[in-house]
Amino acid sequence: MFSLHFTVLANTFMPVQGSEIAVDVDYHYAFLVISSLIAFIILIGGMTLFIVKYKRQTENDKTAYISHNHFLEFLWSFIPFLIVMGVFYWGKVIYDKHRTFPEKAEEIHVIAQKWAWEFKYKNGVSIESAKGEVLHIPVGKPVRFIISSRDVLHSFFIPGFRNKQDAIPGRFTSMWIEAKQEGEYQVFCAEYCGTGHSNMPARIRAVAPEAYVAWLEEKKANTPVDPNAGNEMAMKGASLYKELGCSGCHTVASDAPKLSGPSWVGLFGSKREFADGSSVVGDENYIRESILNPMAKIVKGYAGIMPPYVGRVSDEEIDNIIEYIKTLK
Amino acid sequence: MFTLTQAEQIQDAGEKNYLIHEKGLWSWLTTVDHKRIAIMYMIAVLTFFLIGGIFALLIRLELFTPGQTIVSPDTYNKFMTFHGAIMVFMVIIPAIPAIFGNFVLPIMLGAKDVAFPRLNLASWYIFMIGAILAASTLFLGGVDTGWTFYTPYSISTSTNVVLTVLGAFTMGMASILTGLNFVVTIHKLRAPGQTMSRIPLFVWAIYATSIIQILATPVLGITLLLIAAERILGVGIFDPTLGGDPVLFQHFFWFYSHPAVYIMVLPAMGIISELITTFSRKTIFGYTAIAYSSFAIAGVSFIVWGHHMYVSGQSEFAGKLFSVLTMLVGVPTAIKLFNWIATMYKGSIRLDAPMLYAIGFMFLFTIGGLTGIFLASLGMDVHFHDTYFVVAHFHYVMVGGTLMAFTGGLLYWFPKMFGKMTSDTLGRISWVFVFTGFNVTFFPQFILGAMGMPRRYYDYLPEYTSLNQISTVGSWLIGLGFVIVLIAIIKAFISGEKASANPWGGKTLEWKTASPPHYENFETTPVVTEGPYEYR
Amino acid sequence: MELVLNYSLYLISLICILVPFFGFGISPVLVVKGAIGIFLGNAYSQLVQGKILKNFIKEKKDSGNKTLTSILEPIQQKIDEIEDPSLVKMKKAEHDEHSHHVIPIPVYVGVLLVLLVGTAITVWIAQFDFGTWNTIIAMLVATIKASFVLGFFMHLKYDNMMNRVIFMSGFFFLLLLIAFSAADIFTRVNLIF
Amino acid sequence: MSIANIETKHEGGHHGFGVDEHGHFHHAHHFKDAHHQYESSKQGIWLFMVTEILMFGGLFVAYAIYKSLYAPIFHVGSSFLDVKWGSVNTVILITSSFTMALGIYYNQTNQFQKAVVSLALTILCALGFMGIKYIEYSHKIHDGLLPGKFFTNKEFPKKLSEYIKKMEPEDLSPQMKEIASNPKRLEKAAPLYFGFYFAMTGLHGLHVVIGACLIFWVMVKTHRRRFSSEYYTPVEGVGIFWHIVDLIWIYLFPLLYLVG
Repeated sequence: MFSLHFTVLANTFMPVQGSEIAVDVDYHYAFLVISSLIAFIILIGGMTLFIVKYKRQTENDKTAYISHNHFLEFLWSFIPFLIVMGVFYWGKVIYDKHRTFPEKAEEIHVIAQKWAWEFKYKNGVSIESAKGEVLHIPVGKPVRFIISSRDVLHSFFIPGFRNKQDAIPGRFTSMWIEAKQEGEYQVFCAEYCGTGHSNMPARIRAVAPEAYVAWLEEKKANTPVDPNAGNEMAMKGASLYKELGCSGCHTVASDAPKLSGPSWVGLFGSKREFADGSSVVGDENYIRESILNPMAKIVKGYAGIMPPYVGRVSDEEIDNIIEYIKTLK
Repeated sequence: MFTLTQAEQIQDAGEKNYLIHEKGLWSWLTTVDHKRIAIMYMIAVLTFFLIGGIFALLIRLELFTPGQTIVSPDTYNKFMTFHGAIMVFMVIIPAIPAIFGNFVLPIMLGAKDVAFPRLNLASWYIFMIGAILAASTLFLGGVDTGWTFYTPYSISTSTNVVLTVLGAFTMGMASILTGLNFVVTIHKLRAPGQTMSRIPLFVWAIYATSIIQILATPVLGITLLLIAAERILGVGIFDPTLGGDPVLFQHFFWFYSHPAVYIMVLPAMGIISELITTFSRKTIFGYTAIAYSSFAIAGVSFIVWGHHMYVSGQSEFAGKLFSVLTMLVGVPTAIKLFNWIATMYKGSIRLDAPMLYAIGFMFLFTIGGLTGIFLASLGMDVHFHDTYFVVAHFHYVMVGGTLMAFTGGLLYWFPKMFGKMTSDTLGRISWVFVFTGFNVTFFPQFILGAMGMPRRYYDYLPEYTSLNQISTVGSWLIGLGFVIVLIAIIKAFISGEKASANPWGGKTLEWKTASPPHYENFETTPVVTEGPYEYR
Repeated sequence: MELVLNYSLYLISLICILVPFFGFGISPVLVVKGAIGIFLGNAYSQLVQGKILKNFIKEKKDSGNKTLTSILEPIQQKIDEIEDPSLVKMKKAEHDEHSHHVIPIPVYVGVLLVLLVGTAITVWIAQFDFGTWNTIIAMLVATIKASFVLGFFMHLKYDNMMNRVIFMSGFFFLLLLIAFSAADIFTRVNLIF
Repeated sequence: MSIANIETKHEGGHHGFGVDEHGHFHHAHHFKDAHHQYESSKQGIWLFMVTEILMFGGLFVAYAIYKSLYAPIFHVGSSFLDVKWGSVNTVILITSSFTMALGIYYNQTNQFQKAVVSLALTILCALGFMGIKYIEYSHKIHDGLLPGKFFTNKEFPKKLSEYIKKMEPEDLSPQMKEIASNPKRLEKAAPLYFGFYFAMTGLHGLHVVIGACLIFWVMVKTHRRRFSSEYYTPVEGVGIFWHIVDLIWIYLFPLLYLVG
């Protein structure tokens, strides 16, 4: 009976159990909840009992002069010490499971950036959470995420698998999960990263291994070949568009949702009105100046919040970006 | 027994009481009397508490419904940062040491003043400069990095981080000087015959807190200066694009900030020791155990900061090392709680307003402490880190712990500070609102955290809506509760009845002098011949 | 029993503080076992502490064995202090009456020369490349110079023990910061892609 | 003139204490006697010195960690520093420590004229130190050896990449290998050494200026005979602060200039 009660309580509030480790975490959680409840009842129950029993009758009651009791003090310092050491050991066992990576795991690169996730499979297929695409993983096989970030700290948090790991710019961190049943799992960003911290969710769908392989093949087949495959500079400009964080405020697809910066689609060669009423046709000098010193010309209807890139981007990189913008019609 | 010649009935120090001894604003602004400086700190801290509280209500209002309720994400992030920074740097760290430490500590030691009175006034001015520097960002467009200023976000954001950081640095300076003052006062200015085992437990708690203030705050100082250097010079120590390591920033920041949470809670434990003994009319159970556990907590607090960084790219070995050490912190806290309850055994307990707040502290701090063990265990923290479970835990320990004890201390020492009694019924009503409001606000957040809702979220999934709405309603109750406390104090100022020298029957030294006390605390320096809680 | 409580807490936290230094070698499980072992040993010795230790000291006091009494003297003094703190206060009160210590000028000149010679040594040694030993020698010479400045220029040598303890505690807590940060940074698994 | 017979006659709550015109010292009213006040102030001064040590200690810890992570950057970086000026600065600071100690000695023995002279010498050394610092800084600004985005020196990255090529791979730390693998990141990480250089020497220079102002304040009070052999705590306090600033430079000089 006790184990039934134990399991019911274990996952009353916890999200769906995505993996075996999630089940262990929930048992650990249930044990902690119950032991805390018992400790709470002893402490606060004892206190309320004393309050009721030793209510003050007259103003100067005689009270017992008990200054200390060594045996009692030994008990309530050594027993909590043993309990917390036990809790530590159980937690460490679960942590070891989280942090020992199985050999042949499916490797997926996770790149976090200001307010979107990008996943890259081994065979070049890339999924972008901003476009609402869903990451697929096989059931029953371990999947290892290699996590990095393009701008600030983010954290790849999957409540369903009770696991998260920070995405640190300039460094790779990793974590692994193994789905034990099919289903769709929510992904959050758990490290504060600014305006869009609360709306950069992603979805992970665990599917049967065969369906997973089929899906991957089909996805590989119809990934649009990069239009400017031949144009070397534009390819570099495209990766800079993501690496330097321009993707956080400027859109490159005419149908993409409006962001806090003007869109680059059709920028080259079109007229641009500015807040101070003046206007200019979009050309290399305007783009170069807006990158190095954005406050010089602010497009009408947009706030001047773009940080200056002087010293952070070289001239050769600016030319690549301009080439990339030329290809955006 | 205590051998001060005048008996207990010292009603009023007449025109020599510190409030009317010197007249005029200039006498207040240039006073070196520790009691007046405590009152000036109280005015400053209570106003910042009001501002911080308003931001808390605004945050909860925004989270009433998913999506935009009242403000845009950027403004919400600024509310979240202001609530954090104001509450941590301007309210909860200075609150108990600077107000009650300044006022009551010298009197409890039978001293005329703190060791360095002019330094005490200087630290008030430094605190005010720092507070104005940081609060000025309210009008200059705010800051949106969260009170933790994690790099590289705090380096790249366009909001004025440098001003807030310099404000926090200056307030840290004031905190160091106050700590320094108290350590020397406790070492050198104790009354004749008052050995270290005869000083009240509130003094022990302030002593442990001052040691943490002196040893931890300088590292925060250098960390904040480095953030300013990063933004101005691009020094690159914490900036990953220039080769730095943001995780090292977290090490430096939490090396201060975890001991800082013990700067917040240790004085609260000191007040609770005083309240429980006075209102149970019973000597404390295990005096040395409680005094030593304050020091054990202070000592262990310096080696546990890594539990904030289990999933931030810290190595597995360091994670296990910090987890086993963090478990050690639970033991002295458990000792204190058991000793307080054992004090009530066979006592004669009267549930006045201050004692109600002490009971509230015991209730909420037990929950806060136990959930701390959840977060210390590696298995749980990987899931719970940066979720609302953590938010609920530290509010249970900070609001449930420090602010309940602060209000209890305020109502307990108000007669001594101003010579007027606060109305007991208002105090009880305020407790009911604060206590129930608190549980309604923060207990649902434990469940939200378990369900995986991350921290500092402006918008959340529809399934979290109902719990967030309960939590918002709860926040209105807390707001109401603290407003009632304010009303009780203002009412006491205007029409509070005259307070006797010892309204609650306390045995520590501050109840042996008049209320409000003589400007030099005692007519003749008292001689102490026995322990602080000798209830027979 | 009270000694059981607080001494064991000290010992446990002391062991755990020292873990990062030799923590790389032994695993935390061993540390926990060691801590419990010391705790029980301490508990047993304290339980016995009441009678046997005191009698042991009384017997040995007049046995004339020089080294043994020198060891027992501080223990005896410690027990007295715990029993009745005010007794110790009396003894300590008279001895540190005067502390305005004036150091003659020749001593200052001597210290100045030591410092100048120290600087010359550090600069001269820097030319030869001993690899990592370079840093250790430089730090050693700098520490010697620093101890001279501390001892004589800052009168720490003639100051009471409390100020020395206060000053050294600063370095101890710095040690904590570097030990635990290093425990993290140098045990990270670095993924190269 | 032993301390004991200074009777403590003062009325009202004024906190005034100090030496009156004919050399008698009245201790502050909340202390038992002059010795008690001296002991307390010394303890307060030493507690403040702990915070200074911890603040600079934070920088030294960061320096130690990054030096072991990116040894080549620090090695090549320190070769750009001018050891000659560094050692001259060390000698100046040591002599200023010496004259400061003399200043305290003369105050202790009531020879106020000599005390004013030695304190003036200390301020002179401090200004000399800052002058040399100005020369070093202008030289670095001229060469473009500045932290972060202001770094324009071309020669340093070249020397750094040559130095790394000469080193055997297993000497490099994993983090250093990762940065060295991508030339653009190496070029961006190179100014890290100067970030440390300017942070540490800048903060130390600021403390030298603060020290000089404090010494000036104490010198003026000595000139006005505010101190005597019974009461010289402010001089000793400023002296201890100055020795701490010198102590930090004693550690800073080898770490930055010699052993980088």
